[in-house]
Amino acid sequence: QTPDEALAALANQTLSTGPGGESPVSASEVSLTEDERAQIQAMGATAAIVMHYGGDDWSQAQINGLETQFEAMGIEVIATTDAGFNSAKQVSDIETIMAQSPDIIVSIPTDPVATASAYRQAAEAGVELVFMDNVPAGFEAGTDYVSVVSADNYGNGVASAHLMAKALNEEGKIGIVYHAADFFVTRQRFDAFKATIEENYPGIEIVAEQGIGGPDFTGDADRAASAMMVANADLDGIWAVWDVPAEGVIAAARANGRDDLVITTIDLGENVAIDMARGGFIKGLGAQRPFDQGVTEALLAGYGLLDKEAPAYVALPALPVEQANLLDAWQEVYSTEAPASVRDSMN
Amino acid sequence: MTDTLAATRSETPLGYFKRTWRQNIIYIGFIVVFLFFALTLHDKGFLTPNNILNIARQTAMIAVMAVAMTLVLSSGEIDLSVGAVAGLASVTTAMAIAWGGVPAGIAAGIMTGVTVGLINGFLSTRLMIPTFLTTLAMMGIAKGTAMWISGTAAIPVLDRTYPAIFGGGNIGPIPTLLLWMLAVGVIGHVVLRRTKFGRQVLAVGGNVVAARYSGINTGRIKLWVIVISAVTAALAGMLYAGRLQTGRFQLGEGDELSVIAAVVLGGTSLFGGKGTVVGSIIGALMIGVINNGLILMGLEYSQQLIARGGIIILAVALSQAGTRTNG
Amino acid sequence: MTDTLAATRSETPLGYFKRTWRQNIIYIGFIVVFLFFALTLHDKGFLTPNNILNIARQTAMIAVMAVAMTLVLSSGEIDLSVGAVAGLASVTTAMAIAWGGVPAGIAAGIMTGVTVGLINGFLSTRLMIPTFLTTLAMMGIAKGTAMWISGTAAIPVLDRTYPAIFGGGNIGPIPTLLLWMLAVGVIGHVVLRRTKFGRQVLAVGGNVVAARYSGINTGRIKLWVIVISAVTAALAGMLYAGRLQTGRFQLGEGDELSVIAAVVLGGTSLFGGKGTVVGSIIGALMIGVINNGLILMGLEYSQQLIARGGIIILAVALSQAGTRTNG
Amino acid sequence: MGGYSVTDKAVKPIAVEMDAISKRFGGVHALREVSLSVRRGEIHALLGENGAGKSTILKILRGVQAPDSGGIVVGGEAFTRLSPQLARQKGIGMIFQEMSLVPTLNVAQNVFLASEPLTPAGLIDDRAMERRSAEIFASMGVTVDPAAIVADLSTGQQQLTEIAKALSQNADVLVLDEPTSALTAGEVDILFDLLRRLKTEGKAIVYVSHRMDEIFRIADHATVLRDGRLIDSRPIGEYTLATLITDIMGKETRDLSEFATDSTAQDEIILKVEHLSSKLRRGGDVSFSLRRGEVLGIAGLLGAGRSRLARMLFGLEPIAHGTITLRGETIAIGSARQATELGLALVPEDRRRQGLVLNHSIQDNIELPILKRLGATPFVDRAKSRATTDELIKRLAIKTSSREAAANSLSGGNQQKIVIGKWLATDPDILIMDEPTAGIDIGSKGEVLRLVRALAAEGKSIIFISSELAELAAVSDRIAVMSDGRLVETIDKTELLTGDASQLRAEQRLQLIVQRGGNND
Ligand SMILES: Nc1ncnc2c1ncn2[C@@H]1O[C@H](COP(=O)(O)OP(=O)(O)OP(=O)(O)O)[C@@H](O)[C@H]1O
Ligand SMILES: Nc1ncnc2c1ncn2[C@@H]1O[C@H](COP(=O)(O)OP(=O)(O)OP(=O)(O)O)[C@@H](O)[C@H]1O
Ligand SMILES: O[C@@H]1[C@@H](O)[C@@H](O)CO[C@H]1O
Ligand SMILES: [Mg+2]
Ligand SMILES: [Mg+2]
Repeated sequence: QTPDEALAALANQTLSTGPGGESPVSASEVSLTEDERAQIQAMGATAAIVMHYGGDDWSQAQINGLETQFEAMGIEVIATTDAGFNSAKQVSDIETIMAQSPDIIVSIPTDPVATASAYRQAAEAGVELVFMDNVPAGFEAGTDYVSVVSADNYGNGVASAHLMAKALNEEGKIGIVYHAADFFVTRQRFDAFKATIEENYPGIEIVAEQGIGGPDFTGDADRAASAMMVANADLDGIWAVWDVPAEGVIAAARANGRDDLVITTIDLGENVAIDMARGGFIKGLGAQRPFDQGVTEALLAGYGLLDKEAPAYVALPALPVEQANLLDAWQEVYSTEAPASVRDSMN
Repeated sequence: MTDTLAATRSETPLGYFKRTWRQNIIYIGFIVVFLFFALTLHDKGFLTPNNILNIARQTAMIAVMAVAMTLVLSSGEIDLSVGAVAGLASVTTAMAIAWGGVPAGIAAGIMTGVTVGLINGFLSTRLMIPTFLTTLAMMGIAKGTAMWISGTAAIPVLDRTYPAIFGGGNIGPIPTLLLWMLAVGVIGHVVLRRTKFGRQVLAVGGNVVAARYSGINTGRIKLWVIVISAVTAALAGMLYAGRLQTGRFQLGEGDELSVIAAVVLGGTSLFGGKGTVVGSIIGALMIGVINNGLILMGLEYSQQLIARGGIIILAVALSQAGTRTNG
Repeated sequence: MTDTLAATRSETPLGYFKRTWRQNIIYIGFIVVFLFFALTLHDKGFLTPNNILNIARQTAMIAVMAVAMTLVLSSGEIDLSVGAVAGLASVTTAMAIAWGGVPAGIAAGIMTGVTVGLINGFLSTRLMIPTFLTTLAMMGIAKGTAMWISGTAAIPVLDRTYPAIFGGGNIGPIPTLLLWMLAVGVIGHVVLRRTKFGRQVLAVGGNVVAARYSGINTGRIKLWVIVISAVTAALAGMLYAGRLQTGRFQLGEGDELSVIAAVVLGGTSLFGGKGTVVGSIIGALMIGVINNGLILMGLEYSQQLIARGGIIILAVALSQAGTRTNG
Repeated sequence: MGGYSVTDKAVKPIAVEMDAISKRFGGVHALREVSLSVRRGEIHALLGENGAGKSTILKILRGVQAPDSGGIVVGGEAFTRLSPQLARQKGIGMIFQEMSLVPTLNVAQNVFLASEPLTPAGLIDDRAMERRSAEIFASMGVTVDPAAIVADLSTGQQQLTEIAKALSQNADVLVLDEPTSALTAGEVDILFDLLRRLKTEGKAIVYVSHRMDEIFRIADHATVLRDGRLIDSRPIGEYTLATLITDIMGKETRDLSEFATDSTAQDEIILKVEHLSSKLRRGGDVSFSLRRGEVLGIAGLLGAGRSRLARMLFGLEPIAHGTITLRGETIAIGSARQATELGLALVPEDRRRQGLVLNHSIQDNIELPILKRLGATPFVDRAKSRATTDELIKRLAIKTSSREAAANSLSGGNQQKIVIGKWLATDPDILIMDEPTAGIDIGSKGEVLRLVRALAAEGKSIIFISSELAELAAVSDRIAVMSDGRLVETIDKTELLTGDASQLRAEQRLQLIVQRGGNND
C-alpha cells in the first residue's frame, strides 16, 4: 500500500471509536427539522461554552461554529471560558457558569478524571451536556450527556504519518514533537502517528522524540526541533502534534538552514497553510473540521433540549491536506474561502 | 499590629480610620467590587448563596497559600514554588491513597511539603541562595517530579472519605473548603500578630541586620517560614486532590502569581516587614469575585483578562486617591 | 560598578578577584555548565557552530528583555508585563505590516511599547500603585488586548524584508538576532554604568530617600525605567514576529519569569540598587544553554524540568561556596 | 524677625531667610511659626533638645520637606516651598542627620551623586570622580577609600563621606545637621578648620550639634528652638554655657562636671578577654578584664577597632584568635542570641541599620530583644510589653505621640533613645554601649550617663565606647585606649585626674593619649 492509497482509503472511514467503544456516526446524519427548530426557538434557551484552551485557530473555529448555529437556533450564548489546560480552573469555570443555570453546556474536558465531579453537578442540575472530543470519566451517553462529537484524531494522526511518508518517499529519519501531558486527543494523534510509521514504513526511522509543556508551545517546539536537528544532522522530517508547535518547528528549520526539512502536523491553521501554499516546510497535515464540529455540537444540544434520541458518538473524518487540495480543504474546514494571505501564497 | 490596640488610646473612631485608612485599601476595594457585581449581576445569580459559596470554594486554595505567603513576604523572602508544590502534593497524595488509604495519603502530602520546604530552606538559609532562585528552581523540580511519577496522567482518588474531608464535601450547608480557609486564616493571623514567632518574622523582614543584633536567629526564622509555606502549599494540593478527586501535576499551575498578587493586593509589602493575613484573604477573595463576576457577565475570555486588569487597578487607585500626599 | 576602577588602585589581580568574586558567580557558573555540556555532549553536536548560534537565537528575546529588566530591578521596581507586552507587540506589528507595510509595523510595535510603558509608569509613579500590581494587571490587559484584536488567531507576516531585519535573517554567518542582542546589551551596559541616568537609576533603587535628597527626580527616573522596559519588551515582540513570521498573543507568554530569573541569576538584586547588564545576558545564555543541553541529552520533558532546577541551584551553590562567612 | 543687633546687620548680608514656618505631622506640631535668618560669612548654630524641630526646619530649607505655611527667601527670591532640585540650584547644600547615602554605591559615586563629572563623550567619568573624592578627603585630612562600597563603611566613615559630599557641591549655604555625632576629636578639629575657611570665603553655615563645647568653639550666632517654637536667636557672645543650656532645656540643668566619680567596681572579674582578634581584620590584639559594677570606657581614633570589639563580644563578628572568659568560664560566642542569653547586651553604633526596624513602632522595637520574657507561652504578652515600653518612654523622656508611632517618625535623638531603651529592657549583666549618646541632647545625655552609673552601682558592668572624651572621662572607672585593632593602654580614672582634678584637664590628657595611639612616652 502506497501512502496515496492509504490516504484515499482513509477518506471514507473513521478510525477513532467512542469513549464506550461506540462506532462513530457521521455528522451528516445529525440534523433538525424545521418544526424542531421552531420548537427550540420558542424555548429561549441559553448555552455556555467551556473550552480547555483558546490559543489556536481550531478553538476559534469551534466557537465560531457553535455561535453561528446557536444563533440560528435562537439560543443565547451566555458565557465562554478558557481554562488554559488547567483542570482546576475548568472546574471553577463550570461552577461559576452554573450560577446562571444555562440550559446547555458544550465543553471539552481538559482532564476526564479531575473535571468529572463538576460536570456531574451540572448533569444533575439538568443541564444538557454536549462534549467535544472526549467525555468525563464514568459518564453514560444518553443519561449523563447528550453526545460527544469528535474529530477523528486517531485518523488525523494516521493521515499525517502517511503524508510524512509520501513526502519522504518512505525513507528517512524523523523526529517527533509531542504534547507532554496526558491529554486525550493529542495523545491519540501521537499514538496513531507512531504506530502508522512503525507498522507501514520500515524505511522511516524515528530517531528523536521530545515532549513540550507550554504555555509557550511555539518556543518549546522551536528549542526541541533545533536540538533534534543538531543532534541528528541527517534528520529528514519532524512531526508536530498541532499547528502551533509546528510553527516553532518551522522557525527552527529556517534558522538552521534546513530548507529541505519535511514537516507534517494536525490542524489547518492560517500560518501553516501559508507555509504549505508557499511550498515551504509543511508538506501535509491532517485537518480537523472544527467549524462543522461546532455546528454539529450545537445541533446535538438541540436534540437534548427536545429529548430527541441522539447518537452517542459522532465523528468527523480526518481530512488529509496537501498543497494540491489546500484551497478546497480550507473551504471544507472553515466554510469560507481561504484568506488572501493563503491564496496569494500559492505558487 | 496596631488595630487591636487602638482602644487603649484615646482616639476617635474617625481618627483611627484616617490613620489606618491606607492599610485598609483592600477592604474598600473589595466592597466596591462586590457591590458593583451585586448591582449589575443580580439577575444572573451572582448573589445566590450557591454562587457565593462557589467563590469561596474556588478561592480557598489560593487563600490558604496566601496565608503562608504573607509570612514569607513579611520575612523579606519569596516562594515561587507553591503552585508546583501543590500539584506535586496532589499527585503524591492521590498515589498514596491508592496504595495505602487515607492516612497514607495525608502523610504523603504533608511529607511532600516538609521535604520541599526543608530543601528550599536549606538552600536559602545555609547556602545563601536567594529564595527567588531556589524556589524558582524548585518550581521546575516539583513540576517535573509530579509529571514523572504520574507519567503526566491524572491519578484518580477513588476513596470517598478523603474528598469529604479535604475539599470536596460540605458540613451542613458549608463547604469544608471554606472551613479549611477559615481555619488556616485564623491560625495565620494569630501567628503573625500575636506570637513571638510572628514578631520575629516581621522584624527579620523589616531589618534583618537589626533583627540579628537583637538576638534573633534570623536564619532559623526564615527556614521556618519557608517550611511553613511549602507545607501549606502541600495542604492546598491535598485540597485540590479532594476537590477534584484527582492528583495531577497541572493542579496549582500558575497559582504562585495569583497567590502573591492576593497578598500584595491585601497590603503586604513585597519588601518585607509588613504583613496582614486578613488582607491577603480578602485579596484572594477579591480576585475570586472578579473572576466569577466577569464570567457571569458573559464576557469573552480576552475581555475578561482586560477587565480583570482594569478592575484591579481601578480598585487600588480609587481607594488610594487622596492618600498620595504621604508618598 | 567597581571593576573599571580596579586599575586605578594598587591591587593585585588575585586581590581583585577575591574582592569581586561574589559578583562574578554567574560567569563561573556559566563556564562550569558550558564545560559540562561540552564534555558530555560533544558527540551530539553541542559544540557545533550551528548549535551555538541556535542557543543565541533562542535566548535573544529573553536577553533583550533582561537588559531592560536589569534597569527595572536596579531601580527597585519590577515588571511582570514584559511577556504579555511582547505578545501584544507581535500582534500589533504583524497587523500593521499587513495594513501598511514594514514602516507601519515598526511604528505600531514601538507605539505599543510606549503606550503600555506610559500607562504602567503613570499608575506606578503618579497613583503610587506598586509596580508589582500595575504590571500584573497590565499582563492581563495586554494579553487580553492581543487576543481580542487578533481574534486569538495568528497574524501572518508575509513581508520578506521584515523578518530579515527583525530576528529572522543572517548577516553573513551571524544571525541578526545575535546582533540585536549585542546591540541592546552594549547600550544597556553603557547606560547603566556610564550615564548619569544609569547612576540615578541605581541611586533610586539603592535608597530612594537619599536619591530624592540628592536632588534626583525619583518619580521621573522610575517612569523612564518603566517605559524603557515596555519598549524593550515590544522590541522583543517584534523580534518574535520576525523570527516566526507571525504575530500571536502567546508569543512571550511566561517570559517574565525567565527574564527575571536571568537577571537575578546574573547578580542583580531584587531589592534594587545593584545591577549588571552583562550578568543578565550571561544569565539568559546560561538558561538557554541548560535548556539546549538537556534536550540534546535526550531527557524527557519532566526530567528536563527537574534537571534544570537542579543545575541552576548547583551552579549558584558551587560558585557561592566559601563566600558564606560574609553573610 | 530674629534677635539681630543693628551692628551685625550692617556687616553681613542675609543669605537665607525663613519666615514663620509651620509644620505638622499628624497631631505633632514640629514647627510653629519659626523664623530663621542666616548670614553670609557666619556660622549659625541651631540648638534645641531632641524633637525640638531642628531637622525639620532644615529639611524644609533643603527642599526635601514642604512647610504647611510660611515663606522662604533665598538669593532675594521668595518661595512658599522649595524642591530638592531647586534648593540645590539655589546653592543650598546639606549634611543630613540620618545620612543620605546610597549604600549600594561606592564612596566616590555618592560624593558626586547627581553631579557626576563627565567625559567629553558625555559619559560618567568614574576615574575623575575617584580622583576628586580622594582630593577632597585629602583636603579634609582623613582617609576614606573612594572605591569602597558605602554599606561596608563604619558610621564614622559614612559621616565623613556625607561631609565630603556636601563640600563637593561647593554650596553657598551649607547646612550641617549633627555632622560630628560619629566623629572623634581629631576629625572634629579638621572639620572646624574647614568650616572656618568656608566662612571666610563668605559662605553661610548652619550648624546643629548637641555637643556644647563645639558650639562655643565654632558658632558666631545661635538660634534655639524648643517644642517647635523659636525661643531666642542671638550672637554666641551673649550666651554662657549656663544660659544656653537653660534656653535649650527650659530649665537649669547640671552639666557633666558635677559627675560623681566614686567607683562602684567590685572585686569579682566578670569578663576577661585575652588577645582577641577579628577574623575580618587580622592583626588585632585586645586584652582586658571587667569587674562587676565597673564602667570601662573605650577610646580610640576612628577605625581603631572599638566597634569591632563590641561586635566580637556580642557574637556578631567571627573571632580569629583569643579567649573570652565570662564568670570564670571560657566561652565561644557564636551569635547575638547566645550573647543575649549569656546576659550581654549591645547598644550598636548605627541606630538606623543595626538598632531599629525603622517602620515598626516603638513598642515593637523595644519588645524585640525581650520576647522570651514576655510570657511563657508562644504568645506575646502585649500588656506586659506595653507596660515596659511606657516605662522606658518615661524613663528616657522619649518624645513621641504614642508608643505606636513608627520609629522613623521620631527625631534622631529620640530614635537613639529607643535603642538604648530596648537593651536596658533586657536587664543585662554586661552592657556594651557603642556611641550610645550620639545625637542625644545635653539634658538626656546627663540622664543616660547617670543611668549608666546607677546600673554600675547595682552591680552591672558596662563597656562604654565613645568618641566624646568628656563623657568618657566623666562616666568611666577606667578607660582603655584602642589603636589599630589593639588595646594599647588602660588608664585609671584616678590616674587621669591626678594633680588638679579638673574634668577639662583630664579630657585633654586623654585626647593626647588617644591621638598618639597610646601613652608610649
Ligand atoms: N516624618 C515624620 N512623621 C511624624 N513625625 C515626625 C516626622 N519627622 C519629624 N517628626 C516629629 O517632629 C518633631 C521634630 O522632629 P525633628 O526631627 O525636627 O527634631 P530635631 O530637633 O531634629 O531632634 P533631634 O535633636 O533628636 O534630631 C518630633 O516630634 C518628631 O517626632
Ligand atoms: N559582621 C559585620 N557587621 C557589621 N559590620 C561589619 C561586619 N563585618 C565587617 N563590617 C564592617 O567593618 C568595618 C569596620 O567598622 P567598625 O566601625 O567596626 O570599625 P572600627 O575599626 O571598630 O572603628 P571604630 O573604632 O571607629 O568603632 C565597617 O565598615 C563595618 O561595616
Ligand atoms: O484538537 C485541538 C488541538 O488541535 C489543539 O488545539 C489543542 O487542543 C486540541 O483540542
Ligand atoms: Mg534632628
Ligand atoms: Mg565605631
